Amino acid sequence: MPISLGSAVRTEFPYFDAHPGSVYLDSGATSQRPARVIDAEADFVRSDYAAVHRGSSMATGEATWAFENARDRVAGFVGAGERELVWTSNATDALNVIALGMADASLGLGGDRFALRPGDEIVVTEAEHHANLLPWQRLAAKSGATLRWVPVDALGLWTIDALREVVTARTRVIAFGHVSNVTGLIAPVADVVAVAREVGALTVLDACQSVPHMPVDVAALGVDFAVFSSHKMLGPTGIGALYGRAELLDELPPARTGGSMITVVSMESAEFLPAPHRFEAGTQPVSQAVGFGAAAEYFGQVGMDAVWAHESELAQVLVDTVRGVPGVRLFGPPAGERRAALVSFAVDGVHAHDVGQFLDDKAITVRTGHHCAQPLHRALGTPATTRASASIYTTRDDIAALGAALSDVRGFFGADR
Amino acid sequence: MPISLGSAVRTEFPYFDAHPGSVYLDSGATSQRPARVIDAEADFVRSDYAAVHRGSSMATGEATWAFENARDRVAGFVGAGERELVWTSNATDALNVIALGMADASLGLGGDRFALRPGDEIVVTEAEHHANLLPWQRLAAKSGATLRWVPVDALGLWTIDALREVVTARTRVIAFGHVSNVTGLIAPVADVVAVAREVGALTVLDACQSVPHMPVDVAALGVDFAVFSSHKMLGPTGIGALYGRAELLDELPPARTGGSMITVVSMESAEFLPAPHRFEAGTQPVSQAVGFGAAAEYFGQVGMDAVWAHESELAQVLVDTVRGVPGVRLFGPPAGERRAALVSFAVDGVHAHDVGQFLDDKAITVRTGHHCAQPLHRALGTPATTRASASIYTTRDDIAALGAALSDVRGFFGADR
Amino acid sequence: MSGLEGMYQELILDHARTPEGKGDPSLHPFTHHELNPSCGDEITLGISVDDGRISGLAWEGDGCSISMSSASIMSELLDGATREDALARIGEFREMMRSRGKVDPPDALGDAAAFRNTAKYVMRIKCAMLAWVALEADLKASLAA
Amino acid sequence: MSGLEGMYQELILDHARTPEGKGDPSLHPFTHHELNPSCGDEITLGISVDDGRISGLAWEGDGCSISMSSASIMSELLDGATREDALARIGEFREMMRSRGKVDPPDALGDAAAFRNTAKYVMRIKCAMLAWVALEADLKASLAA
Ligand SMILES: Cc1ncc(COP(=O)(O)O)c(C=O)c1O
Ligand SMILES: Cc1ncc(COP(=O)(O)O)c(C=O)c1O
Repeated sequence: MPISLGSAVRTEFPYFDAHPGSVYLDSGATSQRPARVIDAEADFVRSDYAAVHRGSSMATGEATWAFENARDRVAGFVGAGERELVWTSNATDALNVIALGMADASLGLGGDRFALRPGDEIVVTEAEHHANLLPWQRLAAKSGATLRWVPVDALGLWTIDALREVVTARTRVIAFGHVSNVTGLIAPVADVVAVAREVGALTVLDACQSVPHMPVDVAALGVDFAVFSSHKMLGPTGIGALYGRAELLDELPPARTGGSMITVVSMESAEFLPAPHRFEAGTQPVSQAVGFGAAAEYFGQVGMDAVWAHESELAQVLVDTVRGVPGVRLFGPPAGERRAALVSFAVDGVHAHDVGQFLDDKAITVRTGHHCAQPLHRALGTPATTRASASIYTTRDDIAALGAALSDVRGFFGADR
Repeated sequence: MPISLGSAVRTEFPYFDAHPGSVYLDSGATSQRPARVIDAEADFVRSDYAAVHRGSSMATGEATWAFENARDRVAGFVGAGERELVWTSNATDALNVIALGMADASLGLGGDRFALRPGDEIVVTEAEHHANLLPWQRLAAKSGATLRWVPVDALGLWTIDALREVVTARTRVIAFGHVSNVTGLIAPVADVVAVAREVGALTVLDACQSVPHMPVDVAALGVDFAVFSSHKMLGPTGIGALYGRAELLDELPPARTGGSMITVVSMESAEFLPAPHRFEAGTQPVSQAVGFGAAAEYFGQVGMDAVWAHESELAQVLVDTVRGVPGVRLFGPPAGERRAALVSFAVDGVHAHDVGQFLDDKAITVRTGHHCAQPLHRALGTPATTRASASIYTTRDDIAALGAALSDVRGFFGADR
Repeated sequence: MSGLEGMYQELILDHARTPEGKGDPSLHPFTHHELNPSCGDEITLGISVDDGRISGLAWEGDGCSISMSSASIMSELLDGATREDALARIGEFREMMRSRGKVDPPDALGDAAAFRNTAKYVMRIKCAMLAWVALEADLKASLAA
Repeated sequence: MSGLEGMYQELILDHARTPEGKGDPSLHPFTHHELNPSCGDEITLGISVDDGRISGLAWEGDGCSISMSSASIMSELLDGATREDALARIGEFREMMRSRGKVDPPDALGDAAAFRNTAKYVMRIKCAMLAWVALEADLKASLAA
């Protein structure tokens, strides 16, 4: 049953009706949405929509209930408590909520335990998405802390041993991706958490590329914070999620302030609500939360074990297919190793953009460029790669089509002359 | 024709089909959406959805086109240039983008012209929504600047003369609401801009309650920044807009960092794109932008002059109706004065929540509470008011229903005994 | 009985108009301030505890008829109760409210059962709970003392 | 001619493989670096200007076949042109690209007309424009000098 997931669920995705014969291998960038997710949101908007958490009307009550119920669903889906899941506008925003909150703490605006001082260290890996790098660069600049990083090898991989060498007693934060959006490498989360605990560092997990593809239980993983985006997991754009342990979230200063996150406000000062509402300033992405909740529910019904079984098989098919094409260099873990269903590669003599264009002409959608990971691409020795990534609706046929088209690329561009 | 706008457009709003006989007077909190706005977004999601501004595929090209086209529409709707409109998650977020960017500048992270120093002053009014107060409180705390404010009277009103008394040569920012979300007062924008220019202060206009209700041309108004929210103007939640003059936006440091807003990134540093993209970190609210664009287009077709004609008539009807009920105290501008179609009032002897509940039972949705303006309510001498607010689809019948129900409130609660 | 009449029973409106237990909370050793930030309702409730029993209770507050009458009815019900009983009633009241009125209130809740209809209005549950949460905080403080 | 063959005409692929004008831009007084941040394509283009005429041109860069062949074809077309003519061609090229291929390219664009098909692909317009934008910057600098 696992491997049949792809074609079996495909009819539920209107995108494939609208584009028959198209091969969508860009789910790592953003996923398509099942009809029930689109409908859950549209139905809510058509008939139940009203202001949330403000005022006393029945309409407000119903909308608030739908909104908070969606929170429970998404929280439950990743093993978080109901107070431990904050809505953000995307995963990038969620990482900024953490880093900006720590910057506020460093300036003495509350949440002392998050204050960084010169000499303190923030550790990331060289494989991080810009979203999990730039906010830490800025935090370092504001607080005087030092940003250090775990290097990657020529395939884009890093190891726990290399991480151990970088972490010191001054390390206050270790921020790392659960699954790399370029190499498909799965991080040894338990080991990183153990290292962090030894030195008393906070762990921040960028779970953008794991939560949509494998069972993830943030509490069991033991990380302090985790982030992910709705639009990569069959849900709407415009909403993401920040998980944090309740005791941490209650103390982290809210960088973004405004209505609906306060208790008492005077012209001179304001007091903030406990988590999660203290981070949710202004009118929230209400209908998007409803859609996000529906996506989590859908995944729950399919079962993440089945999703992971499907995708870890596809991962090997992807690796075998791409490696089998002459003149193609594959990055990431070697064939046979545990990895996510996402491959990035370079075609000798043909620029990634041209590869992407060629595939596009064959109705195959992939992603080309640096995938928001310029430092990693510098380590790979190429400014741009082509990436094919799978999701629940991806089939072996999709990958076969990719393989067939790839075989023609170098010929078309005369790279084999 | 103006006054018929209400019932004439009502069939276009599915909410009223779903709730026949219901009276929705909470558009100041959030508006209902016309079918074409809901459909524009849902159709996009069903068939055109793909990653935006990343990669080279046709799908990406089409989605990017739809996304940027929506930006042009919304920008054009308020008289902004195409590079002058930044997507944010709501208006609150937009105000934070300005204040957090200025805090970064004050810390020496670029954009020197925005740096505040101790002794510098930020001026707001006592009538501001928390969204236009708290970010400035935090900026003052971070930069050492002083927050000063223009006081309101017992009706909640402030005057340009009072503002002149507060502004000094050290004033660097004047942030004020175009239309108060509690009193309906319309600010004398031209006068405030003139005062600001005299002292070289930046102007920040909270246009949440004006853009959906009257013609607004930010360039003609001459303000430096303006913010508004999609969900209050017939569009989706999850998206707002920041207008800024291009030369300012190109220099303001981006508080939120991540992918899609950079040019060159190394492990140690990053360079940012020009506006508007430098403020749009991570995957944007893509389908919401499409919906927001459709809402702006819809308003454009109806014509904002017609909308304002409709609503300024309704404003007087609202005032007359509410003032006519014994035991009801109305705040805001006196009858006959130019104002927005939004009234807040107190019912003697009955708490606002109980008023709201009573109206709710009569299928009349209003908003009760402090409306995210606690300092203003302190000036009004009551912690909570009841607010009725109109939009394009509001009718005289709606207001008549409100008046009839209001007349029974005090009797029901025995407040007249 | 319509939703509205169910919610605003004469009993509730009477208590709102002439509340029991109003007084100066600071005369008692254990006091707690509780605020409903979404509407501004607030209460400060003080109690004395002797021999494991609430020996005195006074509150002041400002809010809607639901929050005020709930404080009044609670005062009537629990002034003089043992700490154990009081905590039990608070638990039962919370359960009734959280169930959105589906859980039958036990007889021990007395007049407080009248808030069962309020429980159907999700935005008003906090109003009804306000005084009970404050009392719970006081009782916990008295246990720790 | 399918979309793909229209875009990657033999002319374009030839120029991409053996580009004209490659050399050390720093040998010229006016140089400009242009980057397409969405894909990392970049070019540094240097020119000398004598008597209002481009008297020397060299570029180095890294990128897709569209950006590289466009730099090559532009070099062939505009090395030796007057500043006025060069700016006119840049304007025409931009107009053709922005129109998404709808505007007929004037004869003066020569081989550069081949990018008309590229203009249909919105994500590739910047690739084709890269060298032209760099040249425009150089020419403006030479005017100011
Ligand atoms: C005047 C005013 N400013 C700011 C806001 C905040 O808007 P949002 O909640 O969409 O961020 C609102 C609406 O609540 C408002 O009425
Ligand atoms: C690993 C990783 N982290 C962070 C992000 C940023 O997510 P978003 O763009 O939804 O904020 C992405 C996706 O682009 C990603 O793949």
